[in-house]
Amino acid sequence: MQEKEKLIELKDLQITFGTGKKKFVAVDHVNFDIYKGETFALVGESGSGKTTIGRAITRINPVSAGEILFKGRRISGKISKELDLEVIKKCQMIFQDPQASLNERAKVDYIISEGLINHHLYKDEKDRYNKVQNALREVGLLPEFASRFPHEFSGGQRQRIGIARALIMEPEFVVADEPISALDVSIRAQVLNLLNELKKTKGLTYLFIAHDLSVVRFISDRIAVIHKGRIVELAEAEELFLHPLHPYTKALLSAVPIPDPEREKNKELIVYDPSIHDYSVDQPVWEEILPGHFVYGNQKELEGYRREIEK
Amino acid sequence: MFKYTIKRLLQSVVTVLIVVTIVFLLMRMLPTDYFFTEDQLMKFTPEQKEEQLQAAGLLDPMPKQLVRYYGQLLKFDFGESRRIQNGVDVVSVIGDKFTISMKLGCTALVISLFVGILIGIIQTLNKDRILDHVGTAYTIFVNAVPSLVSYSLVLAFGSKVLGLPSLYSTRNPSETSILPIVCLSLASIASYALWTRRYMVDELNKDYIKLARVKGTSSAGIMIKHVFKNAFVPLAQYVPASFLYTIGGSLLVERFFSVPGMGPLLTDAIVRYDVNVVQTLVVLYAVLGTLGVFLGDILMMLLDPRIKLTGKGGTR
Amino acid sequence: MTKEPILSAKDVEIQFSLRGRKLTAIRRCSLDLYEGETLAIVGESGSGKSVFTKSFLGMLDSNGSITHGSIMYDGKDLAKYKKEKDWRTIRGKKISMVMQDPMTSLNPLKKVGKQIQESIELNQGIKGAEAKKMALEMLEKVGIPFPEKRYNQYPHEFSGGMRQRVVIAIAAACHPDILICDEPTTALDVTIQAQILNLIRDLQKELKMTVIYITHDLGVVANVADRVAVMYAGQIVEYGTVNEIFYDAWHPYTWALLSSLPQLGVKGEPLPTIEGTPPNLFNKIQGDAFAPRNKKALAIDFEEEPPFFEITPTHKAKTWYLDPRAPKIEQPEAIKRLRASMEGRG
Amino acid sequence: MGENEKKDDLFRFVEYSAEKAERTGYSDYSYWKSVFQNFLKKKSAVVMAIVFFALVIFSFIALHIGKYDYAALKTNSAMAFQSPNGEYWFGTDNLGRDYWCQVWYAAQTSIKLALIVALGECVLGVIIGCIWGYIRSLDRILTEVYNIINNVPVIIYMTLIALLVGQSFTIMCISLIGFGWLTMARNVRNLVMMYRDREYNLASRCLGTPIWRVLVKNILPYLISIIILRLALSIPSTIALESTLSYLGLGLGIDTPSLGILLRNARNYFLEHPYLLIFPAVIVSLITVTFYLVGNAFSDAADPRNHV
Amino acid sequence: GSGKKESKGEKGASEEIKDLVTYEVPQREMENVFVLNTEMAADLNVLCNTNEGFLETNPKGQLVAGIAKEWGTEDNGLTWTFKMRDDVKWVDQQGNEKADMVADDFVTALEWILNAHKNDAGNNTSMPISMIKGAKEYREYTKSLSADEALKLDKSKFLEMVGIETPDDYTVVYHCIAETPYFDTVAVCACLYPISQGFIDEVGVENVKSVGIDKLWYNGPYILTEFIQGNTKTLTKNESYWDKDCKLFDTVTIKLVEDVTVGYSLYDTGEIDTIDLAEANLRAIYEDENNQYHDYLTEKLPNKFSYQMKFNYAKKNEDGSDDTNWNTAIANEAFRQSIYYGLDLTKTYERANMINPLSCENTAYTMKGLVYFSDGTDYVDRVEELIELPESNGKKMRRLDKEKAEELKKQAIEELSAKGVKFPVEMDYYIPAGSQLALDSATVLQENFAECLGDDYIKLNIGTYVSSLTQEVIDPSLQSVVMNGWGADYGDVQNFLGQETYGEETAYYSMNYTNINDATDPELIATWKEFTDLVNKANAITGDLDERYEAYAQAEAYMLKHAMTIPYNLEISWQLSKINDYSVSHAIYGMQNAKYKNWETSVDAYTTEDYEKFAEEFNK
Ligand SMILES: Nc1ncnc2c1ncn2[C@@H]1O[C@H](COP(=O)(O)OP(=O)(O)OP(=O)(O)O)[C@@H](O)[C@H]1O
Ligand SMILES: Nc1ncnc2c1ncn2[C@@H]1O[C@H](COP(=O)(O)OP(=O)(O)OP(=O)(O)O)[C@@H](O)[C@H]1O
Ligand SMILES: [Mg+2]
Ligand SMILES: [Mg+2]
Repeated sequence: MQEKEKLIELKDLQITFGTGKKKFVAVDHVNFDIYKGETFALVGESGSGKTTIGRAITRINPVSAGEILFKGRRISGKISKELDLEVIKKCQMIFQDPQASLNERAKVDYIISEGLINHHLYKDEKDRYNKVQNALREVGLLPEFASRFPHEFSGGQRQRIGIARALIMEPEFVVADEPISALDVSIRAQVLNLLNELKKTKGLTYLFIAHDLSVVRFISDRIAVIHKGRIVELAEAEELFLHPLHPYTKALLSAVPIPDPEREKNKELIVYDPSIHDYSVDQPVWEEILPGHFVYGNQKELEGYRREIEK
Repeated sequence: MFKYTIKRLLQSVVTVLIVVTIVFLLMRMLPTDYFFTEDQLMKFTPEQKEEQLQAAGLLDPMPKQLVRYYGQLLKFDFGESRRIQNGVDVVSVIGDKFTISMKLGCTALVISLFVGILIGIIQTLNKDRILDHVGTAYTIFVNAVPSLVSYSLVLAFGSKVLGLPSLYSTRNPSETSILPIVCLSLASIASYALWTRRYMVDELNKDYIKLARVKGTSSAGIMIKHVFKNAFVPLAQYVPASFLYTIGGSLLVERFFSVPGMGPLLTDAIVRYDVNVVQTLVVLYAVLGTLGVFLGDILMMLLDPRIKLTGKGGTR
Repeated sequence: MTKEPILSAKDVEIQFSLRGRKLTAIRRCSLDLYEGETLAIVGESGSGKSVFTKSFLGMLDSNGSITHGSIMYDGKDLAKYKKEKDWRTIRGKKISMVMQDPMTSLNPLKKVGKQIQESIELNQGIKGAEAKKMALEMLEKVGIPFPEKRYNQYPHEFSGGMRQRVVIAIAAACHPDILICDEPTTALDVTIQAQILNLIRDLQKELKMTVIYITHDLGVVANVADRVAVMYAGQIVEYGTVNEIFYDAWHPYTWALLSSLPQLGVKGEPLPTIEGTPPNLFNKIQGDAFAPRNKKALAIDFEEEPPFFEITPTHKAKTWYLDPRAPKIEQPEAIKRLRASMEGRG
Repeated sequence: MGENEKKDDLFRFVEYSAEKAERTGYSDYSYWKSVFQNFLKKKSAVVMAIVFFALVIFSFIALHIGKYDYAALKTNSAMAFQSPNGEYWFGTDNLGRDYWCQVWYAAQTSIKLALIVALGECVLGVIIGCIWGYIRSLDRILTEVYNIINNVPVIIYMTLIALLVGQSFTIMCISLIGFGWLTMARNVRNLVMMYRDREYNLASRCLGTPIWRVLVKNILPYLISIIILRLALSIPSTIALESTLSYLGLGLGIDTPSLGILLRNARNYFLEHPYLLIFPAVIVSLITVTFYLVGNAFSDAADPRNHV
Repeated sequence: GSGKKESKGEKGASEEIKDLVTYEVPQREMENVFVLNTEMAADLNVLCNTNEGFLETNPKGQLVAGIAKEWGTEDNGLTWTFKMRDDVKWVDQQGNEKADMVADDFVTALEWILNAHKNDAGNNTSMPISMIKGAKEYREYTKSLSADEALKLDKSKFLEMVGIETPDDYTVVYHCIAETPYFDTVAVCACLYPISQGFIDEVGVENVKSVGIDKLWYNGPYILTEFIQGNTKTLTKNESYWDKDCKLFDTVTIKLVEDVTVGYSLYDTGEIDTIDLAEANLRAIYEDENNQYHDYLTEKLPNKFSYQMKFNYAKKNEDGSDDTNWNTAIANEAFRQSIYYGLDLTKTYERANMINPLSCENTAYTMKGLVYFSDGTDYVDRVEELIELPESNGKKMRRLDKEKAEELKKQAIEELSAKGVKFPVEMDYYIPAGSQLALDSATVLQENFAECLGDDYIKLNIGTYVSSLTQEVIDPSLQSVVMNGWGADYGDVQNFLGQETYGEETAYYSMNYTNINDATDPELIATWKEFTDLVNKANAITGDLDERYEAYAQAEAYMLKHAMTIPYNLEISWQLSKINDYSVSHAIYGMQNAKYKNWETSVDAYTTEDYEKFAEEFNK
């Protein structure tokens, strides 16, 4: 694992909104690395700061403390124009709501080639046209769709347009912010397949954001669980499912609906109560409890987790 | 809240000051000859003119004049009228007028709010049916026919057919106000009806109305308990301002019916170079304007619990 | 399930007129609802789940109407109801509904408690202080802490999950016979969703309601439903008990739906998908509406609409696959796996 | 029985076509074509639009076919206040001049003025409004500028302009635009703020799209329908404002008659000679109603949500 | 119908109006209620009812005794003595008597006017300064003082410096600078009106300027009981008025009416008692025999202004350069005369008076009715005689002579072409922007020029000003011609002709409008000098008034013959009225024309016939 190339590194990341009294810390002390070629998932409930982290990496949200490195170079805060351009090209984002993330008044052609136009990444009109056609084909859409408007498409198709828009920049790293949450179940599979396929063919690295652990399990290599702006647990996907340690992770897992009536009826819902943590004296730390398995807790809790693993 | 109010008020003071300064400078851009009446221009020798200008302080350097003016403002000394009512304190010149304008305007506003909203409600209840179209037709008609024309029609109809007095009189304000109020209300009824309808229809399409229907609330209940109040909120924002603006009076209507109100005052004062009156009016309008927006925001806040006044202020 | 249905829809057709054109949202669809059961209706977005159920309370948009068929409830044909007044005898007390979006379903300018109270006053004939007491109880029942304080708050002061609880409280406070929950959890995240599902189940038991549960998430269905109806393009294409649908489905659409669940997928392998888009409801649909998207469609699917074939007395599917003349066809892997795991367990 | 046989052989698998599946249900679509088609469906608006164009064209024809030339009108008090007749189609005014050519000439002026002002307001208002709404740091200062300009009664500006600069068609256009853009800009700003934080704009930012293109491509198209509506409504309000200003002597120069001026004059005579009021009033009303209906219809039509 | 005729027969028995309601247009709204501080007609029309000076004018415009029982001069007008009644009271707004009116009130008032700090706007100063001994010096003296000092001045310094004295409580004596035979006519002007010291003391010197009607003291026939700016003024009969026998209304209400068209409908509904008719209404009534007002149209008497076309002899272009073309042309006598004889203004007159347009023709420079020879001949009749003006034939303007005009035109073209003048000569004429009435008139005038003189000869261009003619047009000297009416300040021809003389600063028109002093054409200047000499000669004659007037008549005839300025019109309009205009005071000078005293009225409106009868009687 050590020899894997780190693509993205988050170091003590903190992101705040507002100033003065209304100051609100959305993300606090977040540390993780994303290795090249993996799908790194970030799960957590609504409002836990998942999107904020994703947006910080694509430089939409400013960072208030800590830093973000891309291939070892700092991309947070003030950076040079060239680096900015590179980040734009190399880090792209797929948005949650295919309805909202496409400009309804622009043709698909424009939407997809927007990035190309911005940075003149094409030789001539013909080249651009070809690139758009290819991008559409790559995401499984018909090239002729280029001349249509977003509202003529179904949710899945739209999401694919959004993916094509990101891919045409030939990024290395893609933040997929709940790309399937707003989609109909029957279309989710399409998008997941597509993402997986693109990862293989293009060697992409994903930061996959979701609140549904079942989806995450299917697609991701490593999973980080975030709660109220803090990462509480991080592990490889199967490891996390088999040995969830943090109570919040357990709660999250218990809530996943299982499409099996018998099991679903017998499942027990675990409710997470943050007040079980007593961090007043014993300060919590971010600890690698097993190789590759991190968890957030104070010494007493960590002790308990270790005992749990041993069982 | 208190802090916010203070902040907003201070901000308004700055706005008003800037406005006043601009107008002050603009007025001084006019050649000083406007200071004199045609008669005086005829009779006065250049020395006489200069003497008078000197006395009025119009020949001082601009910064000095400005500072002096600010000083007066601080003391709430608005000076005397020169032409409108020679020698009379501007405040008392304006004072009588604005009560008259406000009385007429507020009556008209209350009527138009009442009638306009009623029409809007009727239109909403009969959406896409004949009464709705009639209401829309009225709106279009009022906007389409130039106000000069519609006022003339009101005047002709009112005095010829109904035998109503056509000139405003302070001795008989109730009867003589009828026609001016009708004219004032014509357009605002239309616009209140239009907006009420628009907002109510918007509101009717909202999900919570469906929930209310699902739980078995009657149509009337929905209208009264849900739609109306919610539709009134966006409208309410402009109500305080509208009330305050009535002080300004309506130029056309007041001229038309010889209402001794504020409407024609500003133009008269400008054309006659009654600088103090112009400036005082501008102060007044600017204060009313900012105050109107402010009160609108407060009212919105009272009506709509979602809105918390923040530093950003009345710009939503 | 030999009881008489409390609500029985027969051959319902619902059309919308849209800019001079007719859109057929529900195409001759029938459904029986039995007392005390939980029926889940699944289907992809736009398949007509909401429209169909909304027609039970006369909540269709004004441009839509029932153009054929009947909806029998309590000896009356709801399909014939035209007047708002008639519907008011049904809405609330008899049939009530929880809508999808908790963010917009509450009047933003009214205190939350009052909104519940209104529902109580309207449907239980209780007024004033007593109604308020009941409203407070209701708040407590749907799991909102500090009901006294919350009563006086406005919707925007509630989180999404809490708002949805309030919406449910409002619907349940009517004490309806039938409660329709139209995607009550779609907008919420999984943890909250699980809590809401439990809540509905508890309320159902307590108030002895019949619940129609609309969703497109089969995981949710597995959790709540006794019986499942699968809808596609304005028709119910398959229904059966929850076990029958999950372990022994027969309609290709149901198969596709189940197979595409990531929970059932195998890591590293592509998930089966449903390609394409649902049919345009403005057009007349020939044959099986799902045929163009069915990777193993039969030729007849494009020609003629299949009838319902009975698999068990409670399980029917509308597919030519069940016709004796049809070639032999295997159920997909996912279903087999589900069944295997069920059998393994029990 | 043959029927059944035919059916039997239909029980076979057919090859699945992904393309066909993707295509189901959707037809070819062109935005502007749909806008246009939708617009054409509004009968009243179409009729009014035709009437309006006819009016504009007719105003030219009218000046030609009229028996009198505007430039060569002669006063003749003996012919004053002739009701419409074969010689004077719209009658004569108080000086015995042919009213027909005055009305049409004035109509041309007014329409020209209104169109120019509406367009000018629109361009200026949209540009400033976009910047105002999109760039947060400018919001404060522009709002203040708005408050300041808006709080000084327009009459003051108009009087000062008339006194200091003079009166003419061009000055009128410029000054009306100079104040009219405010409302437009304010409107646009509010709308822009609504759309500014939409997710697709974030997407554009991710792609490094420059602000102006975000505005032009991502935001403006959403405002089109409202801009059109405002544009349409500004036409009648310009005509109304012009007539009020004329009434105060702050209007156009004397050599350019406008409908506003005709109306103002007719007011003195309309009880005895209603036709003097009716003709210009009808034209003004026609213009207003047209732009009201057309504006509404067009803004509806421009909204792709309304495209089937 | 015939019913009306019968009622007319009984007119004599008709009731008089008790509460008169009349109107005013907003442009003529009152601005100032303190009589000494204003010269505006709009103010004085009201204030002449609340304040009273020595004398009054009768309907013929002659001076009659008022507060002064007797008055006169014994030294050709060097000193004037006014002997007052002793029963005149000052009252407050409630009618309570505040003080007796005494000679000192006139001293107080004159001091007020001349005191530069009390009367800082300088209203009403011009006549006292030019006529009364020491007035100018006193004003200069007060200017040199600080405001405080000047306000505190008592009258001792004033009496010492200025030629006014009060031998007893009811006698006032004025000492004029020069022999001023017409000084008594000044007594009907505000500048010689009295004010009570008691009033000043009561209000406080510094508050007098802004005094309200509730604080004013009244000595006139009415008290101003209501003044709502922009709406109404009400005058109520003063019960303590000295002239117990005169006829007064109980109240007079003056309403502000947007314009006469609105006024007409008010008359129609009975809300006002008199209305001037605008063109459209007049035409409608006149042309329709069945109109209910058809028989009630009455022609007004001319207002007191004599309108002239005043040419600008040193016109400038907009860029400030001289308009040589115009200046050369207008300096040519034949050119001017061709306008005088050739320009038919009948159509212009029809605008105001479609029934009887020719009555609007103005024949002379001085206004008719200003002064009379001792045999009763009107001065203007003498001027007409001197310029050999033909009698009116009721068909065309009296001065019109087409053939002569044609000849003069030819001559002018010849002479001017030689000087390089380009034809048509452009003639710039300015009207207020936004006034349709002015525009209509100007348009008609423009056509009059084109039709009568040919647009290849003179072309009238219409320009506009927004607010101030003086500021925007006269100061930059942009106008070719101005139509201006002069109303007399006092009863002497000098007041008219003196405005046109050459090289004198006091000549208002020469200084401001005609700019003759800046002209360069020697012939033109010679003409003017000649005229000026004639006027000065007349000025010098103070003993025998007939002689004086004859000399003026000669000068005026010279002026008209050389078309130095061309008489334009008299304003005579038509009205519907319940007031007998012939019973109303008609002074050409002074401020008493709207004094509601001894007016004959009838609750039934007067008919055309009634008025004709009145006119006949009046002109006897
Ligand atoms: N622009 C902003 N200004 C202020 N607060 C913000 C802003 N954006 C996000 N937040 C706050 O930051 C917190 C984290 O938000 P974020 O959108 O990252 O959550 P999330 O995990 O993506 O939630 P979801 O699942 O609902 O998308 C939330 O409480 C949100 O209210
Ligand atoms: N008012 C309406 N006018 C026209 N068409 C409508 C209207 N309401 C619904 N439809 C159409 O009827 C069809 C069924 O809609 P419905 O809302 O029942 O779908 P659904 O199954 O509830 O979908 P979702 O899961 O997205 O809620 C859709 O194609 C929709 O476009
Ligand atoms: Mg998010
Ligand atoms: Mg639905």
